Amino acid sequence: MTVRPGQQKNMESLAREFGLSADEYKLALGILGREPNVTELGIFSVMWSEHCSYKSSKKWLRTLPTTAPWVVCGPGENAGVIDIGDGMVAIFKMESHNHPSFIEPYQGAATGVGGILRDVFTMGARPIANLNSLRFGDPKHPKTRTLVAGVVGGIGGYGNCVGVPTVGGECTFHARYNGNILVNAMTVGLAAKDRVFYARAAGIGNPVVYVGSKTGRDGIHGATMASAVFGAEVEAKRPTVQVGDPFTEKLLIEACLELMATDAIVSIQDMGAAGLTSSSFEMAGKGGLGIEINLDKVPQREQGMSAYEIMLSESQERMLMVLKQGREAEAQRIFDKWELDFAVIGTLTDTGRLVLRQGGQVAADMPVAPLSEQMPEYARPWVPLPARPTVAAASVPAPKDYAIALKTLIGCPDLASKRWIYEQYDHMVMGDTLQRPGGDAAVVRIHGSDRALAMTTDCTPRYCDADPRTGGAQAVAEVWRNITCVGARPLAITDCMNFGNPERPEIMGQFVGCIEGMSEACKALDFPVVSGNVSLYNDTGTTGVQPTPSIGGVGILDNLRTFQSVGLKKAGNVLVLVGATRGHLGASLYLREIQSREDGAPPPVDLAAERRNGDFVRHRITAGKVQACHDCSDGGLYVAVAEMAMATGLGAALTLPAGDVPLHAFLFGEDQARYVLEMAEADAATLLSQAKAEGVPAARIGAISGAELTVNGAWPISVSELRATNEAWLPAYMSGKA
Amino acid sequence: MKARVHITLKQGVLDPQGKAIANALHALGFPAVAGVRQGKYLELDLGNADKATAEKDVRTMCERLLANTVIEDYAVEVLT
Amino acid sequence: MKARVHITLKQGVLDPQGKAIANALHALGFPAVAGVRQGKYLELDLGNADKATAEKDVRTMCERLLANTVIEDYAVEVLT
Amino acid sequence: MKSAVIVFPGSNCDRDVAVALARISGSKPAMVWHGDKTIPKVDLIVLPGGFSYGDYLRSGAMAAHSPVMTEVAARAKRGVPVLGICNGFQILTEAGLLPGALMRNAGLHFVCRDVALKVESTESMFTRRYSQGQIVRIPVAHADGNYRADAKTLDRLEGKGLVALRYCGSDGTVSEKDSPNGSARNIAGIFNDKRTVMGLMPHPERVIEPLLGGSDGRPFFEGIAEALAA
Ligand SMILES: Nc1ncnc2c1ncn2[C@@H]1O[C@H](COP(=O)(O)OP(=O)(O)O)[C@@H](O)[C@H]1O
Ligand SMILES: [Mg+2]
Repeated sequence: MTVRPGQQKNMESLAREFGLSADEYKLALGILGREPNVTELGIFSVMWSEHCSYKSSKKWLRTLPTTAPWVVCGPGENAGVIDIGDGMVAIFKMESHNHPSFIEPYQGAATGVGGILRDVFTMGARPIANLNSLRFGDPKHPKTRTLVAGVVGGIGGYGNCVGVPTVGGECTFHARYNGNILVNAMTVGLAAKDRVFYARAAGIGNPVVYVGSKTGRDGIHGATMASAVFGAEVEAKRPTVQVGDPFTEKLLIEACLELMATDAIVSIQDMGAAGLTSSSFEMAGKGGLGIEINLDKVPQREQGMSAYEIMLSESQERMLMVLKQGREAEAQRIFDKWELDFAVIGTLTDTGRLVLRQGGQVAADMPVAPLSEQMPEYARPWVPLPARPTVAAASVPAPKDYAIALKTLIGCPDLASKRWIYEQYDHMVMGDTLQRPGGDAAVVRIHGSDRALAMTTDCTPRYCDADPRTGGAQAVAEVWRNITCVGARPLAITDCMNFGNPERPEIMGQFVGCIEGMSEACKALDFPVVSGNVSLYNDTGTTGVQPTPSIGGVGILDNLRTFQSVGLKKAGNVLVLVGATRGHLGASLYLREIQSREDGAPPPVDLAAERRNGDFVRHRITAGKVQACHDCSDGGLYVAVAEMAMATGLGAALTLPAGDVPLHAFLFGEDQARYVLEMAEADAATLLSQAKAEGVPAARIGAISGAELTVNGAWPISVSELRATNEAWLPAYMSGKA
Repeated sequence: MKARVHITLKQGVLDPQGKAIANALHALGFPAVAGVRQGKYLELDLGNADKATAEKDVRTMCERLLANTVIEDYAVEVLT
Repeated sequence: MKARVHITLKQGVLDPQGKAIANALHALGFPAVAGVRQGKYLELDLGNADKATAEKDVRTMCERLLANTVIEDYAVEVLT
Repeated sequence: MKSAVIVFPGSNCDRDVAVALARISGSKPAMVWHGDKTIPKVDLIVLPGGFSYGDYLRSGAMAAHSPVMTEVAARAKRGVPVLGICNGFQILTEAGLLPGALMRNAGLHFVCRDVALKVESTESMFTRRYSQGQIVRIPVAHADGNYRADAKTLDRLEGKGLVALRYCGSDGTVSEKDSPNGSARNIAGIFNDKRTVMGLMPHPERVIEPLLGGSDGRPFFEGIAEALAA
C-alpha cells in the first residue's frame, strides 16, 4: 500500500493527538515494521485506548476471584455466564456510559442501555432485566436537574421500547459528581446452557457478516481533526454523540435470537466501543486467524466515508458474525424479515492479518495477534490512602428529636424514594417481575418455571472514599445481603469500576484498595466476578468522583414461592434484628445529613459475620419462617425499619435492648451484616434460640402495631407522614420546587 | 408577536424516526421517497415585544431549552 | 425534488407538550410567552418527480400516514 | 376458543398477552406476523402492547398500515371481536376502528404503575365478568395514553355506554388528578358501537396472578373465554 508523502511527516504527531504515547507509537512501528497510515494509526489508537485495552487496570483486575463451580464463563467475553441449573444459564454484565451521558444525557444514557443489551444477547441470551446505577452531582448544582431528567428519560426511552423491564438500580447525589456523573447500566439475560455463543472465530473461508443498522460518522474520535489534517472534506464539526434507535435494537434482538436457534452461526460479536475495529480484531484474535474485509460492502449511511471513519465509527445497533459457509441465504432471509441490513463483508483467512480493502486498494494491512499480545500494560504507581480515625459514638451529638432526624434522613436526596425514576421505566413488561422496584433486590421469574433470579446493584461511594479497601468489600457484601434479603442464593457479580485519573497515584491507590476489598469479599462470600467494566478519568481539574466500584449481583431462588419482601405484613408480629450493633457512626449518613460532617472511618466489614448472618437469615426465609426482611444499610436500623413500615403503611414499636451503645448510635449507626426480620411470635422465639446455638447475634427489637413508629415508647411519628416525606423530595426537585 | 422555530437534527446525526417513516412510505407505495428527516416545529406566542428583542429572546430559548444543540440545529423566524 | 411538511395540532386540541414548554420558558425567565404549540416538521427527499405529482403524492402521504387528521392539520410545500 | 395475536415489528407485550390467553382460555393463540395478509379463522384478534415501529412518528401510526391490518379491519367489520391493549389501542384508533386519538401523556413522561379503574360497562364480552362500577387495579405503562376526541364524539361514547373503563381514585371517585395521562373524561378504554372492538390503555395481562402483584386482570380474559366458549 502507498502512504502519501504528505501524511508521513505528520504521523508521529498525529499519533500523539490520537492519544498514543511515544512509547506506544514506537511499539506500533515495531509491530507493523513500517509507518502506519491513518486508518492503521486510528486502529492502534482505539485498540490501545484505556477503554478497550484496560492498560491501567488489567494488572489489578486479574487479581479478582472469577471462578466457582457454577461459573461457565468469566470475564473476557462480552458478558459473564453462570449456571443456574435446569440446563439454563444467566448471562449478565454492567457497563458505564458516563462521559456521553454528561455531554448529552438522553442519548448518552439510551445508548448505554443499548450497548449493554447487545453485550448480553450477543451471547445467545434473551435479555430479561435491566438495572442501572446512577450518581449525580449536588442537587443544587445548576446542571444536575437537567442531567437527571435526561438520563432517566434516555434509560426509559430505550429500555421501554425494546421491551426489557428495568427492574432496579440506585441513584444518589454528591458534589464530587458535579462535573462527572456516573451512568452504569446492567443487563441480565437467560439462555440454554448448550446454546451460548462466543466471539471466537473459526473456519478459514467462512463468511464475515455485518447486520443491523448502517454505519455513519457517529462518535468517531478525532474525526474532525483527521479530516482537517488530511483535507478529506471540509465540514461542520461533527457531533460525537450517537443517537440510539431502540426500535432497530428490538428487531436486532429478535433476528439474532431467531438465527441463533439454527446452527448457522460460528461466532458473533456486537460492535461496541471502537465498532468494527474491536469486533473484527476480537473475533479474529480469539480464533488465532486472519480476516479480510471489503469496506465497500459495509452498509453506509453517508456518502464518501473513509476507511478510517468506517473502522472507527461507533454507530449503534450493529453486530458482526461469522457464519458457516453456505448458510448466508438462510441468515439473510431472517434479517430481511426483520428489515435489517445484512451484508457479507469479508472472510476468515489463515494469514493472521487484518486486511481492509476499499475501492480496490488495500486500506490497512496489519497483524492481528501482536496488537493484543503486545498491548501496553501499566503498573501505575499508587499510594495507599491514610486511614481515617474512627469516630466514637459518644463524641457525636444525639439529635434533639429522633423522629425529626429520621424524617430528615428519609427525605434527603440519597434516601428519598426514587419512584419518580422507576415509574418512568416499564418494570413489568415480559410478565415475570415478582418484586418490582422498591425492594432490596428485584425478583424476576425464569419464564415458565417456579424459579426466579434476584438482582441488584449497590455501592456506597462515601465508604470507598473514606477507606477504599473497606468500601470495596462493603459494596460486594451489600449486594450479597440484598440478594439474601429476598431469600435468594447469591451466585456471582459484575462490576463497573468508576474512578478518576489513574495517572495520579492517590487515585490508583483508591482503585487498588477497592479491588483488594472486593476480592476479599468475593472470596469470603463465594461470590465471583464474572464480567465488568472500567471507567477511568472521571475527573475535571483536580476534583474526581468518589471512588465508585458499582457492583451488580445475581442470585437464584430455587422456589419462587419462598421469596420475601421488605414491607411489614401483620400487626402483632415481632421484629428481630440479626447481626451485632456497635453503633458505628463514622462516614454515616447521620453524620453527613444531620451533623454536616463527612469524616471518619467507614463501618468495618467482618466478612465471616456477613456470611454467617446472611446464611442464617436465608435459611429461615427458605423455611418459610420470615414474613418480611430488610437489611440495615444507609441510615442504619431506624431507617431500615421506617422503610419496612412505609412499604405497607403498618407501624412498629421499637424496644431496643439496653446496653452500652448510645441510643442514637444504635438507631443510626451503620454497622454491617445486619438484617431486620418480621416473624410470628412463636417463630421468633425459635429463631432466637437457633441463633444462639449457631453463634449469630440476634435480638428482639420490637413489634408491629398501629400506624406509627415509636422508639422505646417515645418519638411517635405516623407512617403516612414518613411516607409523604420520603415521596416528596424527588418530584418536587424535578419540578423545580426543591 | 409570533415566532416560528424549526429544530432539525444536525447533518450526519442518525434520525431513526425519519428512517422508519421512509420505510413505511415505501411500503405504502411510494418507493421513490429517497429519505425523510424528522424535526420539530414550534409556534411561540410572544405577547407584545419589539422584533429585535423577540428574536434575541427566542434564540436564547433555543440555546437554553428548545433545542439540544449537541445534536440539533435551529432556525428562528419572528413574524409580525 | 424536496418537500417540507408541517404537521400541527388542530385548533382546540390540547397540546400537552406545548403547554409544558411554555411553563418551562416561564420558569427560565420568559414570563411573556403567552403560549407554545408544538408540531412536527418533515423534510422529504422525493427523488426525481414533477412538481404537480410530487405535491399530490405528499398530500396523499399526509392523509394516509404522516398526519392523524382526527387531531392534526398539515401543510405541504414542494421545493424545486 | 381460537385467538390470534398480531405481532408488529416492535410489539413487546405479544408474549405476555399470549401467555394470559393460553392460561385462562386453555388454548394457545396463533401468532400472526404483521406482514401476513391472512389471519387463520379465529374467534378473537388481539393487537398487543409495545412500541410498534418504535412509536416513531406517532404511536400506532405505522402499524395501522401494516398489510395484516386490512384483514383485521375486514374481520372487525364482520363482527369478529378485536381487542387492542395499549399500543394495540393506539393502532385501532389510527386505523379508524375506534374513534379518537391517543396523545402524549399530560405529564409528558412514560408512566408505569398500578392505577385504579372503574368498570363503566359490563355489557361486553370483555367486561362481562366484572360488576358494574367495580373498582379494579391494573397497571398502565405508556407515554401516549392521553385519550382525545371532540366533544361530540365523547358525548356519543358516553351516551351509548361505549366507555368501558375510567381512571379513578381508590374510592371510585373520578377526577382528573387520578388520571395518569390527562385523558379526556378520564377515559381508559372504549368499545366500538357493536362492542365487538375494544381498546384500552391498561394491561390486564400483567395482573393475572397474585404473584405478579394482583389478579384483577383475570376476569377480563375469563369473560372473553366464557363468551367465546362454544
Ligand atoms: N436508578 C434506579 N433505577 C431503578 N430503580 C431504582 C433506581 N434507583 C433506586 N431504585 C430502586 O429503589 C429502591 C431503593 O434503592 P436503594 O436505596 O439503592 O436500596 P438499598 O439501600 O436497599 O440498596 C430499590 O428497589 C431500587 O431498585
Ligand atoms: Mg438494601
